Amino acid sequence: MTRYFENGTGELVPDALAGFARAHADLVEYDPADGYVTARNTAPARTVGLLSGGGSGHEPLHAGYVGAGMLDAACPGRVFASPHNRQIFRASRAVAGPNGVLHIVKNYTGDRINFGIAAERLADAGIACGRVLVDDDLASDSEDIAAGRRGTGATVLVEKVLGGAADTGMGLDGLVGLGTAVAGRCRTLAVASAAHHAPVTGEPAFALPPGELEYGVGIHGERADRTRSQKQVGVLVEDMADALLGALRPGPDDPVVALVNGLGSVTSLELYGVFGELGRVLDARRVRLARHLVGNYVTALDMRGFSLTLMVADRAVLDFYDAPARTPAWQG
Amino acid sequence: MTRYFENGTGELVPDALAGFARAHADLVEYDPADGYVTARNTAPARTVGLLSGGGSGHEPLHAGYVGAGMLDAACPGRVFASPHNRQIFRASRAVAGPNGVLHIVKNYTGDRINFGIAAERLADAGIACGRVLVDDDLASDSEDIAAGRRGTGATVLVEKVLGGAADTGMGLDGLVGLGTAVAGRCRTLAVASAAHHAPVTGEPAFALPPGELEYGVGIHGERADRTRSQKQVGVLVEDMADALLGALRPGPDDPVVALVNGLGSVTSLELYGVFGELGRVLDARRVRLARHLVGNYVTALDMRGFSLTLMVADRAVLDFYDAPARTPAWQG
Amino acid sequence: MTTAAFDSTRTRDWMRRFTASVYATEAELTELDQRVGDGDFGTNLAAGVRAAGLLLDRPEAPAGSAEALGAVATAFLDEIGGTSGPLFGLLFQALSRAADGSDAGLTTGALAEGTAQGLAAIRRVGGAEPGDKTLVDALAPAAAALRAARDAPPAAALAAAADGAWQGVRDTASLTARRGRASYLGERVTGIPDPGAVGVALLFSAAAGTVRTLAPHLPGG
Amino acid sequence: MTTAAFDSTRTRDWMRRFTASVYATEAELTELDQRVGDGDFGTNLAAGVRAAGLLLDRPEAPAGSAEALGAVATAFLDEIGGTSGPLFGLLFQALSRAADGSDAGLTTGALAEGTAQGLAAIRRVGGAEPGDKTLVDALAPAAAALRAARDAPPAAALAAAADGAWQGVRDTASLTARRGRASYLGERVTGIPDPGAVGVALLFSAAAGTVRTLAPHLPGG
Ligand SMILES: Nc1ncnc2c1ncn2[C@@H]1O[C@H](COP(=O)(O)OP(=O)(O)O)[C@@H](O)[C@H]1O
Ligand SMILES: Nc1ncnc2c1ncn2[C@@H]1O[C@H](COP(=O)(O)OP(=O)(O)O)[C@@H](O)[C@H]1O
Ligand SMILES: [Mg+2]
Ligand SMILES: [Mg+2]
Ligand SMILES: [Mg+2]
Ligand SMILES: [Mg+2]
Repeated sequence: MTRYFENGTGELVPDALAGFARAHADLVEYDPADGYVTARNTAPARTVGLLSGGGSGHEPLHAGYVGAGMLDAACPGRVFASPHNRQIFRASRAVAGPNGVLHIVKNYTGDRINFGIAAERLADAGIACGRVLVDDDLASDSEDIAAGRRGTGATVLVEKVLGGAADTGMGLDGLVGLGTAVAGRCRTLAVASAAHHAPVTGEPAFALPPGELEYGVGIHGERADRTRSQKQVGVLVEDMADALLGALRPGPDDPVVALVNGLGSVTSLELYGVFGELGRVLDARRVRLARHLVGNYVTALDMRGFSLTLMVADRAVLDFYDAPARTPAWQG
Repeated sequence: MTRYFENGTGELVPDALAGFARAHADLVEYDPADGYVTARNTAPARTVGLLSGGGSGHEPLHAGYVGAGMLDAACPGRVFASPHNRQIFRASRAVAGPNGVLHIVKNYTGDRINFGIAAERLADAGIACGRVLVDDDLASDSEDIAAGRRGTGATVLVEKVLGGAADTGMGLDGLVGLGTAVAGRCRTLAVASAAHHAPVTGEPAFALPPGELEYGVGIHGERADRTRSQKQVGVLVEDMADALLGALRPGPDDPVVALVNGLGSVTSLELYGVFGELGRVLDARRVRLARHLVGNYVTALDMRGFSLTLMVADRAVLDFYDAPARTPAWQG
Repeated sequence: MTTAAFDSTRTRDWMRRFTASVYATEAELTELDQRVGDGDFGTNLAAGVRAAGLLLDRPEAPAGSAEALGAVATAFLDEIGGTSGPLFGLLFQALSRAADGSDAGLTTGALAEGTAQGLAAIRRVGGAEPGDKTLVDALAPAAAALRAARDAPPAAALAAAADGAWQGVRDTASLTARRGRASYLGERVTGIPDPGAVGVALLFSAAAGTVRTLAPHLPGG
Repeated sequence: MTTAAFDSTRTRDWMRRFTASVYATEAELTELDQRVGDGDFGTNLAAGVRAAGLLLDRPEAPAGSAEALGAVATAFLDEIGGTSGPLFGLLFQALSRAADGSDAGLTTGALAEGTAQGLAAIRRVGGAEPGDKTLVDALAPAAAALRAARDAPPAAALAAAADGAWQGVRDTASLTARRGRASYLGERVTGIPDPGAVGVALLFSAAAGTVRTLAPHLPGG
């Protein structure tokens, strides 16, 4: 027994998914044999099934966003491990629409490989399949990282926008183009003041001296390339926001969507404090904060930290973002 | 700087409330001078203002439940410290309806005293004021505890039911009677596998050896009267559920509402696992699980633990529970 | 015997030293409340003396002892929550009233009367009895000592009250709690004194000087 | 030289020892991935050999070397996610195909051919080059050793491959990563070998025996 509440099998995921499916039986269905979750309802106009997935431990991502207006299916892997291709293949086959299925994939080698193999199998089975790659993490934006920027918090924004677009009947190519453009206009930066606890051992995944921050941490608890000393949250948020704005350079009329995201065990008091600071910085920089989210959307088990995501939108993207959705973790 | 993200003032609450008010400006308003939060919208039929409050650190309780269909005002105190009477008095005056104001109070000495003083002042000012005391915590149900059972997770259920009832135009006495009856049919039990971190020091509030559980912990991080060794979550949940059922003894036709509540840093994976186990136990005991909630509703900063609340309802209570509400933390 | 009364200067000095004692021991108080309660007592009491200081040190500051104690009472009652905030407020309110009601100002008699009234109010509002392991266990012996010292000057009477309060603090260590947050911990709190009681002892001690650390006053200290 | 081929029994023994090596070192592998990645490599690889064992040990278990390796490939490809699951699957698939395509079964030539094809597939799919601090850095020298040992019997050739792979593992320690999760940590991972490379070395070592602990094989060990 570790500090995790589990049955001693070391497998948190299948038990969680069974409970999740019972809790949200009006919205989702779970296939325990093939390990994927599908939506009970989807807009009649939708012609392309939307599917995402990745390692578990990031809840509510992805299964929490399965439902009307967002995903048709999610494939959760083991904790921090991408799903396997069979899971993705079968889920894709189950939810493909007349115009095929779209994979929303966070940019990690494992996810790319497994989704890639599944895509080959789908092509083989005559099912059209497209991919949108989410790669918003500013900390991994470096020439030295051949794998490219990681996908993190923006995933939920991309899923929401694509859900709204898919509900208008948009076809596969349109969705790939839209999703790729939207993902390209998102950047995220994450910090942590303490590591998550590894489920296997119950121990912190890395040691961080008090007063130090992991600046640019990954959602799997990959450490950043450096540690820096903790500052007042106002200063920290200003630094982070300026880095994001520097990469995105929104125009004065561009509507910006902000996501203040808890990575697990940061309190809601702190997240709202962070949002207050972010609002002040954006006001001072004359950025038009059009929409915002504050809460746990893309977590890293019980990591003590938060991420900031900014998305530069336009009228059409905002409309898709505002479209109704009803999923376990997104209502409105 | 501790591991908390803050501005070094040691005061998490005012910054959080300012950010909260901006984030939910469509739903709530915050009075920084008097430190309370009020709803922007309330049902026209409502004749009694509903107000709750208590120490902070339990978010989304209480401010997260301010809005149409639930609370008209919340008075958050400092972290773990009840609000002061002036705050309560002024907020009550601001939201009292033609039939007065109802205080929903968790049973702690500090809360009783401060709400009590405020009630005296309200009477003095000619404003009718009633009180519903929430005292659902089974662990403090003991002859040796003169203060009586603590109020914990059931608070959110009581607030929801009373919100629905108040929206029908029910008067003060009716609400007091209903709320008292509903609170009396709720019991909660909480466990923790690790303490929260004290904001002042950043250190764990108490030390718990690995593999040990605090069984019957309070939401302020008061330790339980005993520690017990951790069991498989299935066994643990069965023990807890049987203790709650033993105290409540629902009849076979009584609809039961269950709340699986995270205390802070327990993962959503675990909470859904717990819900799955709870569902199995209730099925086996032939308890009619009519409604359920899974998530962080009444937290204890970043405590690693969860609580189970059962409420024995009836048709009328379920209807009030099902009535529409729109608040920062409750939609539907 | 007007010489035997605390004038406004001495009352305010008393309050200033209480403030200094609270700041000096805030971490220790928090640590005590961490062990038997929820860890906020140090913060609550410090917030109280801070708010009181803001009222006492205004340019249009209150003139007499009664007014000074009244300002402290208002600060605690109006600005500080928790369990201890309003209870300390009730004590200061009673002391202020007693000073106001005594022709000679804040005499030993007024101190005894105010403390007794404060104790009664706290017991009415909080419902605690002696032996419940609360601040009542320090306040009751302090009130008794003040009554017994009726003929001594205020400084000596307050010193006796402080001795009684500290003895009360030490006695709380051996009690299990029936009231307050410590009551939830059963036998686990045996051996640890009640933080609220320490706060009361700090108040009476402050008439003679600032307390910089609790250790010498606690069991084993 | 059919005597020089691994028959089905020897192939299955090889896989069993690989399984045993993975279980024995699972915690060490996890710990390595904790330091340079996300801490799931031990779990992923163990899940792979467990799923493979279920296929290998069925009553209607596969008969020949090619079939046995094919079952392992299917387990990894169909059941195991992460980065390493499908990549190991590709390697086993290539080894199975080579055994199938060779008239004499799993000869040294077939092992060399399969490993080379597996390496090529892994590089195609994952895009890593030698020096990126991935399992490619163990697999490439293993493939080279097998090619060089063309005339040796399989056991000796696999021993040479294991030596090459472990050398590759040690070499990864001095690299910073360009691929995989370690690439996000910059200079911080210098000194720590790549866990996936260790997994490859465990595979080749298992032809000769079970590896119970990594320390002797790692830098400083
Ligand atoms: N019913 C009561 N009557 C008198 N004093 C009490 C009572 N309950 C608690 N106290 C005192 O309050 C102190 C704790 O104060 P504080 O930490 O501010 O309150 P809380 O318990 O609400 O966090 C305790 O140490 C005890 O002395
Ligand atoms: N692009 C790549 N090509 C080949 N191997 C890779 C690549 N990226 C990572 N790896 C290997 O995968 C190993 C990690 O596997 P695993 O922990 O299962 O995956 P993940 O990084 O997705 O958690 C690394 O140690 C490395 O050897
Ligand atoms: Mg992984
Ligand atoms: Mg408190
Ligand atoms: Mg306290
Ligand atoms: Mg890994």
